[in-house]
Amino acid sequence: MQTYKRKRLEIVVEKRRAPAVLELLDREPGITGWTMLPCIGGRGHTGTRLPEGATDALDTVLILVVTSEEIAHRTMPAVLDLLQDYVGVVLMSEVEVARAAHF
Amino acid sequence: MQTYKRKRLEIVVEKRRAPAVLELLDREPGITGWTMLPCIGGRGHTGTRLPEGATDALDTVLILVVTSEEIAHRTMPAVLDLLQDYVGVVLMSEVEVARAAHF
Amino acid sequence: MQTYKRKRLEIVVEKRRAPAVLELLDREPGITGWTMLPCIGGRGHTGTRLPEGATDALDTVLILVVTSEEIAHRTMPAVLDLLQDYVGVVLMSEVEVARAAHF
Amino acid sequence: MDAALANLLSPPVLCFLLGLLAGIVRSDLEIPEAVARALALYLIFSIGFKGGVELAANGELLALVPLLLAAAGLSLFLPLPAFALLRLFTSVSRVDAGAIAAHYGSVSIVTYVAATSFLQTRGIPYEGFMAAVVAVMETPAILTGLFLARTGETAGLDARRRGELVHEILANGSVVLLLGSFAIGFLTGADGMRRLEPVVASGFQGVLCFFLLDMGLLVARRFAGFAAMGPGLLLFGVSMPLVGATTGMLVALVLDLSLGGTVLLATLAASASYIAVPAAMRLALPRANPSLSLSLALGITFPFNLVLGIPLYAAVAERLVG
Amino acid sequence: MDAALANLLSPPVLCFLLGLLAGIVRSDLEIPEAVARALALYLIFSIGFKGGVELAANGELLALVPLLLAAAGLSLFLPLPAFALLRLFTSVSRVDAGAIAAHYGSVSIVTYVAATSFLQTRGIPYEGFMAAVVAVMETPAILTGLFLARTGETAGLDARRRGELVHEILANGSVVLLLGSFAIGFLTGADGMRRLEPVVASGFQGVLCFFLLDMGLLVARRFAGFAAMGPGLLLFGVSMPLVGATTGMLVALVLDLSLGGTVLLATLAASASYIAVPAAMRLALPRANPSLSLSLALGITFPFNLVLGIPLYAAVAERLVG
Amino acid sequence: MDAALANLLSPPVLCFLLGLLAGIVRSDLEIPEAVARALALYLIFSIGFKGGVELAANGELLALVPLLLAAAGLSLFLPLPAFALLRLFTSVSRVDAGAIAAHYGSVSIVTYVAATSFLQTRGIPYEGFMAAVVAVMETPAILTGLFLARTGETAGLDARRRGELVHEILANGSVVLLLGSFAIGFLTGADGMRRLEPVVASGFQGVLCFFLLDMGLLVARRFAGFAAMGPGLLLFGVSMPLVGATTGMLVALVLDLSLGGTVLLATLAASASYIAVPAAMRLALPRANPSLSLSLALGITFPFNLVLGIPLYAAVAERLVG
Ligand SMILES: Nc1ncnc2c1ncn2[C@@H]1O[C@H](COP(=O)(O)O)[C@@H](O)[C@H]1O
Ligand SMILES: Nc1ncnc2c1ncn2[C@@H]1O[C@H](COP(=O)(O)O)[C@@H](O)[C@H]1O
Ligand SMILES: Nc1ncnc2c1ncn2[C@@H]1O[C@H](COP(=O)(O)O)[C@@H](O)[C@H]1O
Ligand code: NA
Ligand code: NA
Ligand code: NA
Repeated sequence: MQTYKRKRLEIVVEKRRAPAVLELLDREPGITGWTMLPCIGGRGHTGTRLPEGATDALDTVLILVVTSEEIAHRTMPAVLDLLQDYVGVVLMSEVEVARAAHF
Repeated sequence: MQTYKRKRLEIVVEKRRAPAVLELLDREPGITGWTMLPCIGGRGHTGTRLPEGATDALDTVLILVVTSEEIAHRTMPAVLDLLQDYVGVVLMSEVEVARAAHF
Repeated sequence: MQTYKRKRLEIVVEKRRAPAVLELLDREPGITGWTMLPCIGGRGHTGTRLPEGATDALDTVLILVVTSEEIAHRTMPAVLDLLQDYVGVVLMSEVEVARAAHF
Repeated sequence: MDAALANLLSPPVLCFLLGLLAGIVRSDLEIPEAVARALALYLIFSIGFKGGVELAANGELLALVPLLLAAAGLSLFLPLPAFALLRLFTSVSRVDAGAIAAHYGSVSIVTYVAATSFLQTRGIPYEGFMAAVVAVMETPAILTGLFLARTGETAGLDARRRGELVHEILANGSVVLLLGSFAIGFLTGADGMRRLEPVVASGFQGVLCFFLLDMGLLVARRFAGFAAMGPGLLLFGVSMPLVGATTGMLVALVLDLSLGGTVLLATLAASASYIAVPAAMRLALPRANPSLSLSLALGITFPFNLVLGIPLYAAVAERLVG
Repeated sequence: MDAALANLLSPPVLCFLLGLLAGIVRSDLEIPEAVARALALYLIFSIGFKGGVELAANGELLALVPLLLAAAGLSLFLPLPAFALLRLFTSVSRVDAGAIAAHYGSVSIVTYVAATSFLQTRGIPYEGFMAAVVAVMETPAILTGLFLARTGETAGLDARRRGELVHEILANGSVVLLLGSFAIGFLTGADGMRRLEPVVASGFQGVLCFFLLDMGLLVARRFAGFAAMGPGLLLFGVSMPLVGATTGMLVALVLDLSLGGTVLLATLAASASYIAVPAAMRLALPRANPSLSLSLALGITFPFNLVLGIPLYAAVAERLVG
Repeated sequence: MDAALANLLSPPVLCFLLGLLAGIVRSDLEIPEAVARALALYLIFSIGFKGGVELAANGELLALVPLLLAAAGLSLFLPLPAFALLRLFTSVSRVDAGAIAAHYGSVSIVTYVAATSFLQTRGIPYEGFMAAVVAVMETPAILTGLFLARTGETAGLDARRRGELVHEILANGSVVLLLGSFAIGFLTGADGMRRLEPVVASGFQGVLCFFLLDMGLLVARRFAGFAAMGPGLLLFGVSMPLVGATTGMLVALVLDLSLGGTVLLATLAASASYIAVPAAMRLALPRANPSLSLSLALGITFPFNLVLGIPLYAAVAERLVG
């Protein structure tokens, strides 16, 4: 099967910051989509987070974006800039897709 | 640590289509397993989806399959064919595993 | 954008075994964090799991860890050892990050 | 308009407005999705069960037949004016127009629930079997919408897909639950009611409040998409319910329903589905834009009916029937 | 069999059948998992709390001791005939047979709840402290099942695992909640009941209905696996409860329980766990196939007891005790 | 201390202790997160609604003004002693001290709910409008905490962030829901209460029990972090509520509140937020360690107030006011 190389960005952010990240993604015309997954915990520089019945202030999500190498390299620093010293990590990796036009 | 190369397929589909995809995977004897994760939103050619209290008709899931390169190359087009013009994306990438016989 | 190579470990385990895995990760000083995602089903050598309203004994989670190649190669066998014949899979793949010091 | 004000000041409507306000100011107030869906199931179960119990008590089984036939006819017919309005006054594609039309031929269970709560508060009785009408109106519209979306196309659905669609229509969760709880209510009657009363009856208003709070939050989120939709579509969202209500009321007059029954049938015809039809459309017209129809049904028509429509239909019906 | 029909036509059983039907026609009806689990916790809390309150009212504390001992004995013993039947008439491995046997020695809380609801409807009283019996029967069977699964193996569990297992057994969520709510009911007595009555008592039947609706959906999903299981296993799923019920009833006769208590002990012995034991088995026998035991306990034995078993045990007990 | 024992033996507190125990023995008992959050929303809605209804009944609207001003002042002021104690007796950073101080100036809604339940059980009436006080005390402390955390820093928040923060404070979900349900209660009055009574009143104690069970589980999980925190911080967690309660009681005396009102104001001042403030701190001080403040507010101060604090404040208030 013929495949095409793309980049995959994964962004872990606090759920309440996610709208800002999604807005940024939606403003970049080359990005055709994203997928958001819930997290049920995490550890990083701001300590350990586990589900709290009392508040969702510490909830995080993982946002997955598949896009071209060029756009990925433009988007990654933009996201990091948006996060500034907020909580979050941004990962980039290789991925292959079959329908080149879709991404 | 000695590792073995495999392929990783990730399939984002509507939750109500997932049984059809899982059936397809279960019919391929070489595939030893899969993992399904929930999504809480996404954007693609059919617009933006966010959680709806009223209906789960737009819910999506992510199905992760680790298998051999050969089977992955056979399965990817089969899944795309099943999805036809339904909503969904299929991604392929490299992955290493330790227990070769498990996948 | 300048990026740095790291390894990404993904561990699928039963939710009730997750604390043991997280403890192992927390004991390794080089690992700066992890993210845990819920699964809603899976298939493997112990059969198919789908959500059960009655019990959460079969629930699984996916734990994502980004770390250096060296630590990843040390951690992967340790996790497999912990799992022994328990349910679970461990995957390793390549990933790039922007903030080298963070991982 | 005393009734309109009383409606506006009832706890369920105020809860809806609170959710709307919270959504508009982008509050992080959020009802967990799993809970909101369970509340919807509860509401469906409650109206089905209560309807079945009442039918068992009054045994008007035969009187049901013409009503159910008429209701199915309404659901089949209403997509036609909807489609015509959309094609004439907006620029949506044929496929999207067909999908939207299907939503408007079908019904909104929560709007129905709100209407029963409105009647109850004002002490207006209604036929117990109306819950069966809701179930019957859910799905016929899907066929008409599909037909409209596909007119002019050479290829129809292939056999596999047609099978999937028929299955989705017949086995849709909300229809199964509504009919099932209706049957359970009918079979267990007064004795069943005695056992479930604290849950399905006493708790009803409170649950409705929480559910409408969530609906308000969801509706507010839809507002963001309105800018892109254009005034034609927005206008459709408030005029189509009037077309539906008028048609529904005429049918009710012909069938000689009570005042309460007339208000309910008008409300059902005026309402647009956002549970059963979106699910069917994902199979039948997967490339139709689901946010378009949901924004209309949920973002415009639902609040319009809840806040203004129901008291309006009641006022008109009072003149005609009362 | 009037009682069987009355049982069949009660709202909880009808809700179960509705869920079953919806599952069989592959409806997309779905109760969110988080909510289903919360409903299970509610049911456990309610029966525990009510049991504690009744024990406080009647102060039969001493009468409990022989009953609890006998119950623990039942749980320890029942895996033996289960294991024997499985090894003789089916081809499951020793490990799977041990795991399944543990499920059948232990008990199903929801089956117990359904039995209390059955008794309540028919106006048959029962000993308040039976809720304590449920807690006591949950776990001993795990030890026997484990022993059976491992007979002939040289290596037992290593020390770390044994510790984990003991912990899992003692700290299992459903056991802790059941015993804890029992204690809370006992400590707060009639005053506590007055405060919690609207939730733990009035709401009980309604919540049970929703929970059984979900159980029906889950059971139907299990049916798919039956083809692969063979007739021997399916037969085991309906004959083992009869073995259990008979044994339980004999013990109840020896202990001179009331009619209601006899029915409940028979039902407990006849039922198979799908909450506490599956959790323990993941630790003790991680490579045992969990779908096998769940398909049996949930897919066959649970509906059998709910629909046929309970009224049958009641009919027999009436002859023996009444 | 009869009241303390009665408090300890009430179902809500026993449920909390049960959760605590289950957590300490590392039981796998778990209330699904979605459900726990819905229960919190229910509790908030209920106290808001009931407060509004009572205000409508008694029309003491004007009497509210000085109380609300004083409450806002309390919330603004209390972070100062908190910050001082933290900087003097512990080694937390300025940023963390500011964040923690903000939590202690603000209030814990669940602690408030537990205090109303305590008063209700003992038959002590209180001003209906106290629910409004809860809403008013939620957020002013955030400003003081932020100011303290940033004293000495040259750069403040940039404009965008300041905007985000103001928005978060005003549109925080729990504040919006509390004020909104208060308004709904006020607008619909006795009639609204009649319709929602089975849900917001009858169900209250039962829901509180389940919620506190979950709180116990969460608190136990916090214990693991205590070893790393040092005795100074732990001591702060029990001494700061005493500072707060004393201050709150003095204000209540000046305002001439009833006995019940005095207990509630003392409890509010003694309590620490773990809903609204953590959310605001994620925006205002994102690099502050959230587990530190949550461990203190949730792990120490909450159980302290629930088990010992409330009966203590009531005993003292009885001497001063009764
Ligand atoms: N090394 C890592 N691997 C995987 N996830 C991480 C890692 N570091 C941080 N995270 C995730 O990012 C979130 C925020 O991290 P931080 O900003 O460092 O507190 C954490 O809660 C984790 O979910
Ligand atoms: N470029 C993308 N990156 C990540 N996820 C995507 C992307 N495009 C589509 N998706 C996901 O696939 C779903 C269906 O996409 P579509 O079929 O294009 O509407 C979306 O809701 C997203 O969850
Ligand atoms: N080949 C695979 N690809 C993706 N996930 C898998 C695979 N095999 C197993 N898993 C996941 O790992 C879990 C445990 O597998 P097992 O230990 O083989 O029963 C399964 O329930 C799946 O979620
Ligand atoms: Na309609
Ligand atoms: Na048993
Ligand atoms: Na305070």
